[in-house]
Amino acid sequence: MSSGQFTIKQESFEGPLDLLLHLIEKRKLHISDVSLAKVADDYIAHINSTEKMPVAESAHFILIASTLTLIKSKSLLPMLDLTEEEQSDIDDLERRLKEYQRFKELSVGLANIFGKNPMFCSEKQVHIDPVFSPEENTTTTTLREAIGSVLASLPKPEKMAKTVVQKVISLEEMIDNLTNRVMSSLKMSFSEFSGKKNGKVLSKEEKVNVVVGFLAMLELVKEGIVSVTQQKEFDDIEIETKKVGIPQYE
Amino acid sequence: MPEETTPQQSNLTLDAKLEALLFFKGEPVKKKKLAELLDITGPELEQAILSLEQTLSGRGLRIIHKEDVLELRTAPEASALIETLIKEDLHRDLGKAGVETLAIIAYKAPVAKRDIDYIRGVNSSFILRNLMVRGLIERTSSRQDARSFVYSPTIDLLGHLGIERISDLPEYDNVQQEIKAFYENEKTSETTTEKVTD
Amino acid sequence: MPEETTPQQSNLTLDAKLEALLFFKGEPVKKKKLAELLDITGPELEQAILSLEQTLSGRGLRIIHKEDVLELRTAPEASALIETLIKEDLHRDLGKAGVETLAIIAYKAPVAKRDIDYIRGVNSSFILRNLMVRGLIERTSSRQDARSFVYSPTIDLLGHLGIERISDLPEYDNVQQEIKAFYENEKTSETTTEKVTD
Repeated sequence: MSSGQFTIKQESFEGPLDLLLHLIEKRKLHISDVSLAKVADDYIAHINSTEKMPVAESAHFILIASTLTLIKSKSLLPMLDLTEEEQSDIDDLERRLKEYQRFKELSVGLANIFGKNPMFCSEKQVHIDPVFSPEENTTTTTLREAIGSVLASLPKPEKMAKTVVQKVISLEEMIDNLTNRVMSSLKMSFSEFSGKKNGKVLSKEEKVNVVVGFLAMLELVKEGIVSVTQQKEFDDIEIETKKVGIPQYE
Repeated sequence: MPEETTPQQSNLTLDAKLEALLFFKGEPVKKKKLAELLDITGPELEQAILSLEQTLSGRGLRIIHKEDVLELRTAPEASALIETLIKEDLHRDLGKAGVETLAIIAYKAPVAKRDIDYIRGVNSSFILRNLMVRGLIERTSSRQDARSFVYSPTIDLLGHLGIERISDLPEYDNVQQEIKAFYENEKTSETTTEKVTD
Repeated sequence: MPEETTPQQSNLTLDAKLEALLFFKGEPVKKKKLAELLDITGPELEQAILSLEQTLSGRGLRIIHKEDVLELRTAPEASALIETLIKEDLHRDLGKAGVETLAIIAYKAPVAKRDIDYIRGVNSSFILRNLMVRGLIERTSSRQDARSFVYSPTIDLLGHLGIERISDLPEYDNVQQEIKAFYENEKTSETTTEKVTD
């Protein structure tokens, strides 16, 4: 089945798992690696088409995209050997989705009873006449200090995101990059493209680059722009142009 | 036994409903109003009152029945216990949360509970109650909206602080600016964080 | 007239005294404090609570019971009646993020922000703050590690849900079993788990 056109315009998602779950349930699938491979394209298309994504969020979305890419690539290229860590990322995603799905289900039950038959406390806040009883040490100075500490602990607008996001490259950039390089040298290897070194332990950022690159490559495969071959297991994946006329990207 | 009024409330007897109403109001309520709320006649109400009085006998609560009003109160036998409780509440340490809430009210008065909660990031119901019992703050109807309440320091508190008006608080204007900046900042950043919209 | 306090109070049973205290406080009260005020042991208090709960059955008031705190409130069956008296909006709308987060906290409490973020796959700072401001959840120091925080439902959340204790939530026991099984399963693959946090 082709990925088809899906329209989720105007709908908002509470993060990557919410989106992913929506896509799976929309196709009436159960959570499994098979269904995840099926919705990987939908997911990627969605995050690609979402323009106004806050930086912090897009990092979370891309991390999940990277796992989906692994799942999808394994289904396209069964000879692809996954590392233990990659396999566990996949298992982990499935488990998280199942847990999230369960809590979503429970949240429906909760929303159904919330405010339905509430138990009220007394409207009357105070049952006696107030008796003026300050603390001796309540002075203008202590109040000034206290308001200072309130103001100091106010939430600061998004400073968290940057560390996660720094090295994450946008999907679009990756696709452009890949397209250009495929055009210039008809044949290249995936590791050359992604910078992945065999046997070297990759940092998290590098890993994201690799999977995003891979994802981009798969996109091109799907669109018939390039074809991918792998001579034997563990070998590099070769990318080459299939068509002569590469569509022009803006 | 009283008849059922609506299916939803059918589990409760009339006197149980009466009890709930009096508890919720927490102050003297006119019998006429109670009969209206319960959708019953005067004699039916009298019957329910009698029945509730019987139920409450030996319990910790009593009905105070004065002419045309009713009120639910603690039983007189519990008065010594309540006295102890009141004393404790009046002399309990205000704690960091208490002093901070007091400071917000002092610097931002008159201020709605919603705004206090928002700036503290937690719900302030219980602290506000304690500050009121201690006569440090008072609650009045908001000028903008009679249905909502605002809190201000009491005259007694200003006296205790040795100032005549809240603008005599240290760095009053600076603090005003900072508080204002927070509310404005929050309003704009709220929409852009954490939600991904298509 | 009352010279001595003790004989006067002896007329009331323990559970009646408990009822009077809860009524007067009108907010959640710590069990520890109640035991102190009543000058009884923990087990004696539990006995008194049970007995009060029995007495209140079928009446207009109920006890909400959460671990170490109690609060006296109107019975859920009286809600329709009381709502006719409410002036302010009840703010029933929680939003999608709100209900999800509440469900995780209600069934998994006490739960760390890290775990909530992990289950939802997004940063929950904003929604947690929002729920705290509304008084539906509270943040306390973790028992395992005083430097980290955990979130739990408040008595007020139980009140909104119309349940007397957390275990009255739909499917509560099942969910506890599932969480336990899930956690054991998770442990085996924990080493390689990558958590998304800020």
